[in-house]
Amino acid sequence: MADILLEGRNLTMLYPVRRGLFQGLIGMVRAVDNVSFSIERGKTLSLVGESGAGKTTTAKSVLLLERATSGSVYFEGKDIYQYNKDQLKREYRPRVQAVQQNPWSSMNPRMRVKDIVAEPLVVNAKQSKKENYDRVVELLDQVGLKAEHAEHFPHEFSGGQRQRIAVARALALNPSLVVLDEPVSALDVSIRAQIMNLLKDLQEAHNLSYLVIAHNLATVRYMSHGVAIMYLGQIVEYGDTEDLFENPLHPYTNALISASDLKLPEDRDQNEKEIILSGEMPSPLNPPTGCRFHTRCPEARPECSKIEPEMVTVGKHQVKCHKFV
Amino acid sequence: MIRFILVRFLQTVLALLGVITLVFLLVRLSGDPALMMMTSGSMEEDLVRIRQQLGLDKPQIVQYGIYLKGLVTGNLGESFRNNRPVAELISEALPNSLRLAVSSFIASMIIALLLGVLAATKRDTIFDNGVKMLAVLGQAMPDFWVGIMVILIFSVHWQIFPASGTDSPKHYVLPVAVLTFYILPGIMRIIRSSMLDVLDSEYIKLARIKGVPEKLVIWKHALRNALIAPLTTAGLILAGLIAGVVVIEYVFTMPGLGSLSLEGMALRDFPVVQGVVLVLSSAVLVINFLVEVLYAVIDPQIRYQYT
Amino acid sequence: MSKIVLEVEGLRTSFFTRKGIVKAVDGVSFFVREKETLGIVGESGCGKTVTGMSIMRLLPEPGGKIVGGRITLNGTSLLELSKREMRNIRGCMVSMILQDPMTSLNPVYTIGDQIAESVRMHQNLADEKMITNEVVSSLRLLQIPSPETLLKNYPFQLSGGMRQRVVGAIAMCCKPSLLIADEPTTALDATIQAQYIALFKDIQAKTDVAIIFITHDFGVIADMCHRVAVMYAGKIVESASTSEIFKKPQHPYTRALINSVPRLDRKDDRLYSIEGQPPSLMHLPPGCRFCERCSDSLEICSKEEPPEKNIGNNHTVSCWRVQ
Amino acid sequence: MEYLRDINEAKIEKRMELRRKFSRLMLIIPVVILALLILSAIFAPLLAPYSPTEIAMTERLQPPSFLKGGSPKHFLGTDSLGRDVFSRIIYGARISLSFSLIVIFITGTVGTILGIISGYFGGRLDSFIMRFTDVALSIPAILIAIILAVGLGPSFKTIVIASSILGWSGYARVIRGEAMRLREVDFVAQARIIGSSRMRIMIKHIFPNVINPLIIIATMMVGLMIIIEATLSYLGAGIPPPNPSWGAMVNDGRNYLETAWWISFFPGFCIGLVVLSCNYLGDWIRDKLDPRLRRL
Repeated sequence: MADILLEGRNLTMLYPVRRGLFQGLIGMVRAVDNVSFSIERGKTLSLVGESGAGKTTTAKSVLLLERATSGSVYFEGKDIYQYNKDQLKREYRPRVQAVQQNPWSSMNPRMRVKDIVAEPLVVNAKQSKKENYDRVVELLDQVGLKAEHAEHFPHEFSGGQRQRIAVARALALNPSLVVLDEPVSALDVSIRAQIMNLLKDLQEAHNLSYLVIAHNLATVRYMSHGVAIMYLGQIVEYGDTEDLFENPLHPYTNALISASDLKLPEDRDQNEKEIILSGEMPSPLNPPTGCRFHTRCPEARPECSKIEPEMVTVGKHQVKCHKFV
Repeated sequence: MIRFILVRFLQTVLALLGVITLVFLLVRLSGDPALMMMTSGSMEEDLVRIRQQLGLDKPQIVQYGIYLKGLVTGNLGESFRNNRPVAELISEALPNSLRLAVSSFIASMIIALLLGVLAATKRDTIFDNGVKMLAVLGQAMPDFWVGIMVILIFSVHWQIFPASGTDSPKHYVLPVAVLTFYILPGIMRIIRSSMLDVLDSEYIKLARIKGVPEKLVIWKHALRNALIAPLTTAGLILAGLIAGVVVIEYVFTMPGLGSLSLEGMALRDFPVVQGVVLVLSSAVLVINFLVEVLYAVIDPQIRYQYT
Repeated sequence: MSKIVLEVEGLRTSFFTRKGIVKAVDGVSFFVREKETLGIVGESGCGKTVTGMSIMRLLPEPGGKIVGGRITLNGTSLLELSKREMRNIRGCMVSMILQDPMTSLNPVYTIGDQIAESVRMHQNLADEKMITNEVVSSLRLLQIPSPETLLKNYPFQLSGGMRQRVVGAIAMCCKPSLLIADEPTTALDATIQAQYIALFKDIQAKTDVAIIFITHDFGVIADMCHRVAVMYAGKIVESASTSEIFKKPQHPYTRALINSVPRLDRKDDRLYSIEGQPPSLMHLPPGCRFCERCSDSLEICSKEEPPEKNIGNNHTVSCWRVQ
Repeated sequence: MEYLRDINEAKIEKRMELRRKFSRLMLIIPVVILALLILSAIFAPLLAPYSPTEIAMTERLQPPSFLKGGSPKHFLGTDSLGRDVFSRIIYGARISLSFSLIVIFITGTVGTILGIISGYFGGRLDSFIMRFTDVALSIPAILIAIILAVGLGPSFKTIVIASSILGWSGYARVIRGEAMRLREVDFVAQARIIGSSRMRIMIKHIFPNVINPLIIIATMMVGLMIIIEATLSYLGAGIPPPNPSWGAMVNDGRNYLETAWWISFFPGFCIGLVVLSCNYLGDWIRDKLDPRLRRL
């Protein structure tokens, strides 16, 4: 039995949409719709999808930046949505930290690196200044920075270095899970590999779990053990990374893979044509009936527009498509 | 669009009510109006009588109601000084002030547009620096002093223009010029900087990529977007204009709303002062409302948000 | 061989700022043929966008100036034209697509107005109806569904992908012979990006247009470009056909860049990573600009700039290691 | 015309160096003027040759010492009551400076608190505060001062209250915009992830990041406040005679323009010079701290 650290069960997040000066309610957006996933200890799960797929919203529900409308998050088997404020502060928040996408905005420009990295300690752990400082130096060393960097301000660093600082801050409280929201996409191509390698090293060293939010499939394949492909608020395919990329089932996954692989036209097989989806992702305010992907699906059948497919297990992973029911 | 106007209109009415209340409170806060009317020979019973006359013996909330009722029926009370209805005094003074304000506003708007846009397109040239200098000077020199200096030069020394009065268009030349110079810098700076922002935008780049001539890029593509920012600060500009009118009327002894209120102040004639302040602040709110409607016309996004 | 549309020789562009002179582009040469797509790839700040803006002669004023080189488009030397002549060429013979579709359309004019403006300016069409026809046909070329209804829409009513198509229609409406696309797909989602690239391949097949595709994404290069020029700190360090670049990269920077991108078609255990940062364009090192980050630099690398060598097949490299 | 220009880089570098030097030099003048202002405000009794309020009818309407027929005893001449204009200007600096500092302190504090609360919490509270602010912004302080002067009579206190009642709105609007922007910035979300309380976020993360705009507005307000004080005193709503406010002094000379122009001229000139210096320094500080706020 796998050692499951965190589990999202049937998470649904609705947002009211108001318009006009009277702020009249004109509908509900289903940003996340009945999403379930689990993360094993020391492993990485990636949520993949295009903008509007609901991956960031899902992460927010894990970080408790927003609460899910229904469903729950289980951490080490306990439902954290039942926790009171105090329990959350003691037992959950310190153990789930995050690294954000944009290293230029994720740090208070008025604070020194030592204060930025130490802030989680100041807020959560009652320690002396000296203890905090020693911890900061230790953390900076772990992410490949020097002790003297502690006295500098964020603007003195490059994007890659800033992202290292962000990682150091996320590790300050010895968390079990770190949510990585597009951790490399704001960085220059030649810097990305440094950070991805660092994250992998740290995972091994500290037995960390990662929840990665990403839109780049190649990054995901390199970083993660499990993948959930999201489309319009739902997970459409979910499973072991290798298995999923070797044997993608859902038409949307196939299209995504086709759109993001690095292949010269001359190297493609005769029968391996690029899949180009038509149209754009519909508005989550008015999602299509039946399978949400049917409006763009190259393999849509009549029942797809009427009945929503169930999640079914095929081989080592799960897929939500009528083809496999 | 109609909904937008309706909602903004309601908000304006609410704001108006707020201002009316504020004026009411300020008058009560600043002292007993009855005491202000007392002359040295008055008796204790005069005080009581005046209090009754003004309704000051009633509870505050009732006084507020009476005050509101008066406003709705257009009754702004009577002047202490000559017992004439305040509404009448105001309607006599209003045209002079309007002439001064409107002509200065139009003049400064035209100059500000021209100079602001040109300065933005010729960024960091001698022209731009000259315009900046003009703006800095206009903002630093107090308008009343500029007025006095202008009188010193043009009326006392050269005797080209009269120093006071409103009898002929000639009388308006100096006041309008000084007021224009006073409100110009603010408008010009806003137009210049918002024009600079727009000129840096991607869609201006695209217009140039299309091969649009520079003149059209500026006056067609950029200006309409650049005008949105000055509109959002219309309130500030208006406040400056009104303050300017009050001061300039006093400097050039013109019988307008400003002079009326200042005389009222000097003689502690509180119904007159209260009336003028109410009229001016309601004018501010109404104009603000009209500006917002204009704003919606320029920016299609706002128009569509409320349909 | 089809004819050369654009030739750039020794282009040098600098920015004169208060803090000093930034040599954004420092001696860059390349050419593009009809029906061909040239990819210019590099990291942010390597000068790829400035190269594009230099060809358009639309460098930010004041400060941005071309200080050397020649740009020849269809036999005309662009740097010798008057402002008016250049304006007639812009949007007509050469056009450009900018990166961010959300901000590159004027928010206060309708889509129809914005395309028609281009048509009106560059084509002698007397009749409004003919102009509308041109506008609609350019929207069709970009495969925009129901173009007639779109004409009256404002930009904010469209999605990002749709806006980028409209920008494409503006660029293509006067049938340019050269199109410069500056990261046109970076702001788009993966599946929309694939649509856009397929669309441009289709347009190129229909119109013979030469395309310069500026990007940092090797995936896009592989899909779209015939030839590639790799830029680093204001210089082209390597240029060759796309398959040569991917299969036989010669410059250590190109190699490192390609190896540091994770691949979807295989499982990597560890990515190759380039340490350090690109040099400041205000204080460039005397020798090879990549020297400091290079894993196998020679002694000469830090002293003298490597010359450009042609190693056959139009494959050029600037590196002391390559003989 | 050729677009390609032959450019001598060394020459341009040299010209830019000269420009940098020139702008540093230009900074000295306003700094000196403001230093003089502050010094005369503090050491007025030591610096002024005469009492600012003592009436000497025998000395009335004396021209400045440097004019023909001027009295050598009075550098800037005397007014209609024989008071020394120079001494009155020195004492006037006290009023100008203390007024603007007091009002800026009050309005800055109120405006910042309201702005942070409004911007950080957003929603209905925000729209309420902001509507209020918009109205406050468009009502000129002069009107409030006139009303108050009717009741309280013209005084220092009257104009301080009149300028403060609505004066917070300028700060509130800008600070609210900044707070709103900061609320969406990632480091605030990060602070929440770490477990910081709202109070800690507002104090530790929002406030330090609105200090720059706050300083910028406050410095720009110094000049404006000096003008407001002068204007109100000029109109008779402010500092009552015989106290030496610059604005009131300009008014004193109103009836003597033909014979004794210096009574009005010098105080007004002083206001212009001081405000010019304040604004110049304000612009400089703004460009140094946050060029984004050019529009204020």
